[in-house]
Amino acid sequence: MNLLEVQNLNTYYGESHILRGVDLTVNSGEMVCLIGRNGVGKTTLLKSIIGLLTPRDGEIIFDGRSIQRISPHERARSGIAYVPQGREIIPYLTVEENLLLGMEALPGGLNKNKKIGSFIYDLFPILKQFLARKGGDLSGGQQQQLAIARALLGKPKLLLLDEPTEGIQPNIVQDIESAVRQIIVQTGIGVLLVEQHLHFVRKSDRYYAMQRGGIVSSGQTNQLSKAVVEKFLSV
Amino acid sequence: MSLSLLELNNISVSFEGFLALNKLNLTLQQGELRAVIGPNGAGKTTFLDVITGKVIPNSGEVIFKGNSILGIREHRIARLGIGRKFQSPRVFEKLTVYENLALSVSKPKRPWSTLFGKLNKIQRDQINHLMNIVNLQSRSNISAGLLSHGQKQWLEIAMLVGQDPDLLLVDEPVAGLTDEESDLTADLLKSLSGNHTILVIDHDMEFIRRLESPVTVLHQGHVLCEGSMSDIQIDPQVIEVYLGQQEEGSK
Amino acid sequence: MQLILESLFNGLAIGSVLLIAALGLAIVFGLMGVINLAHGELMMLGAYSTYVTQLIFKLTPLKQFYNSYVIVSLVVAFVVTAVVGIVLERSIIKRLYGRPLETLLATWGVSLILQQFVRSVPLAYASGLICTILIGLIFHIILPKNSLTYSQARIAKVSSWVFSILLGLLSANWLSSSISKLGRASARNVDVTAPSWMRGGFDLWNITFPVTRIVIIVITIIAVFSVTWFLKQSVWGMRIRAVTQNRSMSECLGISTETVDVLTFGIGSGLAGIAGVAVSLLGSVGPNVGGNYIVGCFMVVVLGGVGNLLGTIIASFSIGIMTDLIGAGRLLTIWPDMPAPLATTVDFFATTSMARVLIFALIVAFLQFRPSGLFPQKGRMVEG
Amino acid sequence: MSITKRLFVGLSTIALGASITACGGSDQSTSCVDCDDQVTVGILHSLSGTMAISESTLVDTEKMAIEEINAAGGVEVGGKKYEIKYIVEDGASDWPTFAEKSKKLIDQDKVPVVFGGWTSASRKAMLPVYESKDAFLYYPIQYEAQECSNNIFYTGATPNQQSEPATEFMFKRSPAAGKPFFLVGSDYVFPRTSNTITIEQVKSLGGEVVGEDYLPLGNTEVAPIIAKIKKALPNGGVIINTLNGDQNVAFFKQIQDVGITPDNGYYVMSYSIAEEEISTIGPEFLAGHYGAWNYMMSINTPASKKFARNFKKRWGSDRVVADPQESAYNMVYLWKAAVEKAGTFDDNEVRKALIGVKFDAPQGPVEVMPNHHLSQTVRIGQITSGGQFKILESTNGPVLPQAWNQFEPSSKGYACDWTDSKKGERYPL
Amino acid sequence: MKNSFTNKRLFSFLVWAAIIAAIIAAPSILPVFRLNLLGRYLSLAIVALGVDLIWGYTGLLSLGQGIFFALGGYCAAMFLQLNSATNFPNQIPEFFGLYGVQQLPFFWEPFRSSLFTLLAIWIVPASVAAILGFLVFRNRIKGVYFSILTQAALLVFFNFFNGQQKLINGTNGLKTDVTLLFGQMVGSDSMQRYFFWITAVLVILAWFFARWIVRDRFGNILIAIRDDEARVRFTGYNPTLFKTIVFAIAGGLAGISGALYTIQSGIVSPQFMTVPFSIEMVIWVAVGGRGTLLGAILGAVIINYAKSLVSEALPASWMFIQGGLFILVVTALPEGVLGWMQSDGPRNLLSRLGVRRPLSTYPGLEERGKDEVKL
Repeated sequence: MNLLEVQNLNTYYGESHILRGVDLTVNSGEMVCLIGRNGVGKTTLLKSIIGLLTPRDGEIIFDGRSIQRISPHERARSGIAYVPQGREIIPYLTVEENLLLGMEALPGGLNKNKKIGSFIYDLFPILKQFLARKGGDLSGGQQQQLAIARALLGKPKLLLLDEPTEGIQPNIVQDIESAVRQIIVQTGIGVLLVEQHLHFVRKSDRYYAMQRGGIVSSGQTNQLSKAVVEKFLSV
Repeated sequence: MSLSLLELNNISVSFEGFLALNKLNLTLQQGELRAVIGPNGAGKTTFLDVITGKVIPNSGEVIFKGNSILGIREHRIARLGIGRKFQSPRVFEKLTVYENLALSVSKPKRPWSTLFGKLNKIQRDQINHLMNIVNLQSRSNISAGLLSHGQKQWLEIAMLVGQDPDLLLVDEPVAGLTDEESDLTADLLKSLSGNHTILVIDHDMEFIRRLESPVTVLHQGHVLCEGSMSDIQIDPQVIEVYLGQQEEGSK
Repeated sequence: MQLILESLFNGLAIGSVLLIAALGLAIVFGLMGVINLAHGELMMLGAYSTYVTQLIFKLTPLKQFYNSYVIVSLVVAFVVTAVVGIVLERSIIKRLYGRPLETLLATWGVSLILQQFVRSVPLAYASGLICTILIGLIFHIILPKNSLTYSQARIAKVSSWVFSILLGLLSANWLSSSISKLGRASARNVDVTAPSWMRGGFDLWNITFPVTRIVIIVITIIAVFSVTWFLKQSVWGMRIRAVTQNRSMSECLGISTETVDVLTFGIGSGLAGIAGVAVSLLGSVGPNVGGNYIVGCFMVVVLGGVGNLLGTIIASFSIGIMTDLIGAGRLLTIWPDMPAPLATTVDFFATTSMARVLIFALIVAFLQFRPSGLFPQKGRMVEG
Repeated sequence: MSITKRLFVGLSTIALGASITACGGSDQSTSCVDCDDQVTVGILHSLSGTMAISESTLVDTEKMAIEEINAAGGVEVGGKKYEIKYIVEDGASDWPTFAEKSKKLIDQDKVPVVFGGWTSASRKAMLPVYESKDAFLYYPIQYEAQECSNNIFYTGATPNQQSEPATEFMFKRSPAAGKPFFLVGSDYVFPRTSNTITIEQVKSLGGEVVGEDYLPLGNTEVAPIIAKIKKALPNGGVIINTLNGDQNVAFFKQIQDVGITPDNGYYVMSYSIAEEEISTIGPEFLAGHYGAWNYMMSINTPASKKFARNFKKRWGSDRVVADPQESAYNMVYLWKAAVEKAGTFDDNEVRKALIGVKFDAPQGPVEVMPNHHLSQTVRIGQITSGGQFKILESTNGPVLPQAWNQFEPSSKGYACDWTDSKKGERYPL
Repeated sequence: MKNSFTNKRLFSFLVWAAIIAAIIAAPSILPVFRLNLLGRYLSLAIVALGVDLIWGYTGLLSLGQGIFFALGGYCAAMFLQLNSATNFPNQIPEFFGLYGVQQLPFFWEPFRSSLFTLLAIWIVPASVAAILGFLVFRNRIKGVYFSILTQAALLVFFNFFNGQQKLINGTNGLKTDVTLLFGQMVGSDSMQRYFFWITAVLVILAWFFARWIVRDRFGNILIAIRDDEARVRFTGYNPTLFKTIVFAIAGGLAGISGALYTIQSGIVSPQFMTVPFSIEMVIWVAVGGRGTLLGAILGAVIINYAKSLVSEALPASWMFIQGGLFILVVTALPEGVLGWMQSDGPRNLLSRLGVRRPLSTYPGLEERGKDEVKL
């Protein structure tokens, strides 16, 4: 059984048809990458999966049940974590509080889970020294690490990552990449990644290429041809 | 050698410590069509905000037709001849297509003249002309809110042209458009250039290519490089910005 | 020196009433962008709760605890107004998020209805109604959700409401029979009498400090501190702040934004109830008691800067001190030989009613220079 | 959210509101058994809004008086017995509404008389209506006078029937005799005018008024006023209080806290605190202070006792009667007497007949004077801890009303007499 | 599309025909009292038109229209007072005697002239509105802040007028009924009948005026400001000026309305500047349909008429009904009754009730209602 199955999804922004009949699957323990240039609907797809946007038709099946009728926070509690583009750190909350909020998705929520798992500091050691800082004061890269850490604290079954390396220094990109890989290996969760950096794309198992709101190509990443890259990623 | 219409010198803008624009320099010549691309967060929208007076830069200079326009209020900058099309189409949805255009065409823009004055023949002709250009003449009495997404984009471009600005700033005109619509938009912009100076921001490469114009690449708040589309495509810096580290890709 | 001290105390006393009244409003406005014109009527409900509590404590079995009824009434008023607020949020406000002007009009309608409600419905029955809602909601929460199958759940729900209606009727009946004053619909204002220990004042440095005022200042301080603590330290406070700062991301993290809305509005309303207790100690309790405060409260919130607790505090105390300085004619006492034209002007405004005119005019003038108040809100604006 | 559901929510709100009020609006009334015909009069007081609190007691009293008259055989005019019916209109505490409803009662319902009003502002708003339509209003509240309309009949006290004797008492015979005065009132016409008179009177008595202040209606923050009083009267004195309704509660509660009490030499004389208000404010805050009225519930005469007893019987044992109610009660009876004297319901005839009509009121005998006011007995009382007035002084028989005050410079030397066409509204004495 | 367009015209033509027929028939059908009521409510329609201009079209929710309404009323009443004062020395109105004022305050003097009064009735409120508006709009204060500020301004004016007995007779206000004008008492039936006609004519004129304001580009700019002020600025217009002008116009209309209302109700008092009254003005427009001028007129007249009928029958229930109306309109009919009817509301309701709705001609129509105007 697939962890996530998206069938014939159509999403509109007002009147503009953004997603046009998207089909996609993600399995546990698998990293799936969504490629395509800016503005082709990758973010819209992730938002439709987490529930921030309501598709006009189509179906989203997660962990065996249809979820398109339930609200985002229930989707989060059922095991989908979302790291949006631009990180969306809660700016005036401290790093620690931001991390704590990640555990809201666990059973019992924040009331029962008050201790931040130390595995997070193993993955992102830098967070430990900034616990008392305001989330909004961190640099972009730190915020990105915080956002991923926050998502992981909810022990999700599926992680949605939207351009985690965008606008981030190369050395941190390395850290993030290895952290994500490590998590998949250790916990066996599924990851759906939106990425433009080929380097990161190559680390994933499968890819879907999007253009103008639809999936135009898909397959194993190791079979990702230069032609496809030229067509969908380069300038 | 024509006079440069717009010059941005060393513009820097920071928002609460985050540097949105970093010593940006850019010059536009009269009648030029210029495309600006760049990854998300490169500062494209902020750069338009600076030109139109919405954001006042921390340092640097904006010279339009030889005069500095820093600190002038938005509606005055608009009257000086800079028009802007927003990212998502912002037309006045409760007004009809004709009324939308009438607002942009009418001059002067003081309250009394809009209350007492009437549009003259030239202006009415111009509105019809504009509706012809963007193919909306059959919809002239329909509320703009009822138009399709693409039609709204065109209406907004038409409104922009109707303002008769010397400089048109066009932000993401083809977001959410079909292939056919975006091709039409490119043709429209091309046909407008020459009479107008146009700056287009978009990240649809198909569309930018079709514009056949010089391209400026923004990255992290400054200009990474400028050149024709074919030059840009092989520029290693640009490829890095767009594709990540090169060595992986070339393997 | 004594003059300044007295003025300061007076300003503090006036300001603390304003602050406690504006606190709930500031929270609801600042965190949720809702203009709650029914805030004054929620205060009124708080004041009436105090009155009912007081009457219950006058009954024989409770008479020995009479002196502590004010403390009990704080709890009662908070719970009652919070419940009414929650009902309001669920039924009307939730449809209007993001449209502050609409919330303004709708809550005005609510305030009219609440005002006329207390005029036309005997207090005993109003209390019974509130009992019903309260008990019904408690059942709703404590009934185990998953242990029942769907059809049984429905039966349980219905029967719990029936049961709570019965309890509500019983309590209404009991109230109207044992306290005859509550059994009749009356628009007449009623009075809350402070227990003896809260009456009078004590003298220090030739100034009399009324105990009631000091109690109100203490209530205000406790309320401000608890709100601050709740928002900054508690788990729910963290959720509330997260939702305020980034609603959609909070939702994606698993926070039920609906619950947060209910809670925030409930707390804001509950604070109105506490303000109602404070106000009832100073004056009479009547259908209009809250309406008298509402515009002043909005001025506090706007002057302080929306969404800024510190601004609200400073704004209310500055308005308090100004009221005392101008209204009590103290400016002339402090500076007896000011130039004649100025003195005439000061004298002109040195009546309570003209002081109000001047203070509001000054606030409007101040907002010319600082349109967003003393402490402009950063980040997500509550834009109209 | 579907539109139908929204509609449902809104409509049910309205329906709920309507049903609540519909239930509350029932009324019983005693009918006249052997009456031949009916006559309908108008009652116009605030049933909603801020003034509803006070004015609804007048409606109760007027209804009671009408029922009493009906039970006793109605009004007898030209050999026919008429049962009195009434239409109650709501002035909604809004002065222009009083004018509107007056027009309605006069033009639409064609009532021969309207009993109504409480605040001076409402009377001032109604006055032009009655004058322009030459209709007749009976107004029951003690007021500032300086008015003498041919179309209004005033059964409340004028200042010389309430505040003047009170001021004199405070200055000459109270424990604070000779001490300075401070005047506190709500910010509207009665307190302002009444205080103007008091200032002149205190001056002529040789005393001193050291300050006055007015609280905006609806504002209950009395701290600045209290500060002023403490400053102006450091060693005790007389406070003349003309605050309105609920502002009194705030005032008395808070002056007691800062030690402005009879024990410390501060005595408050109030002109708008009657038994109803005492029970609302709480006698513990008022004991030892003073009030001046024509009627006090503690008057120990059969007429007074019967009035109080009947009222309690009709409206509930916890109810009290007070001066404004007595006034309202009197005016219904006076109208009846005048109609019977005139032998017709015609306004103009009744108006003429009215002057000189005597009535044995709960307060004692009263008589209608040519200036459309009543001669009344004045009583000064001290508030007891039991919530009643202990009557300290009462005038020797009724005091004649002065429509134009004789202390106020602009009206000094004028009087009003509607029996003499040469004199009229305002003539020099 | 065209079809529904003509339907709309037909609809408003029918409504207008009905209104004019009603106005013409009213004096002969209605008793004097009801006619007078109708006249007053018609005069309220003028202030409602102003509210519609600033709120319905421009998106400025003013809770302080009572200021301008009362100012107009005071101007009219001062004129009438000065012309009625015969029984006092110095020719000053009698109420001054109550407070011992001997000298007419200076600002009363010009009101001896009827021409000045006719101008002042609308110029004074309009100027006050212009000043107030300019100060507020210049700082780009909008939305709820604007509403709260106008409410505060209302209280300032209320307290001032209420407290100034010696200048303007405080709480009591100024009465107008017993003044002689053209040899007749203002409050008399025949005069009131004239005032009814004057009001009816002025309502129609005001409608034409408002119509003229909104029908062309000026009105379009107002709508544009309401929906997207920043975009207007980038199009080259200065929204501050437009807002100030329309606020002043609404103030002037309120002044005229207040003057007409005052002479027909016989009194002007600070009561006109209480908070509830100004909010009520908004609800007339909201119920009638904001952004539809006809809706504002109908809303004002019908709600007020309903109010007096209901309060005669069930005195205490009007507050419930009014409160319910507020909630109902805001949550269920944000476009008001007229707006709802014009935007195919009845048909939508029918379709919800199971009656099938004909397909719209243009696919874009499906999307309507999703992007309602948010204020």
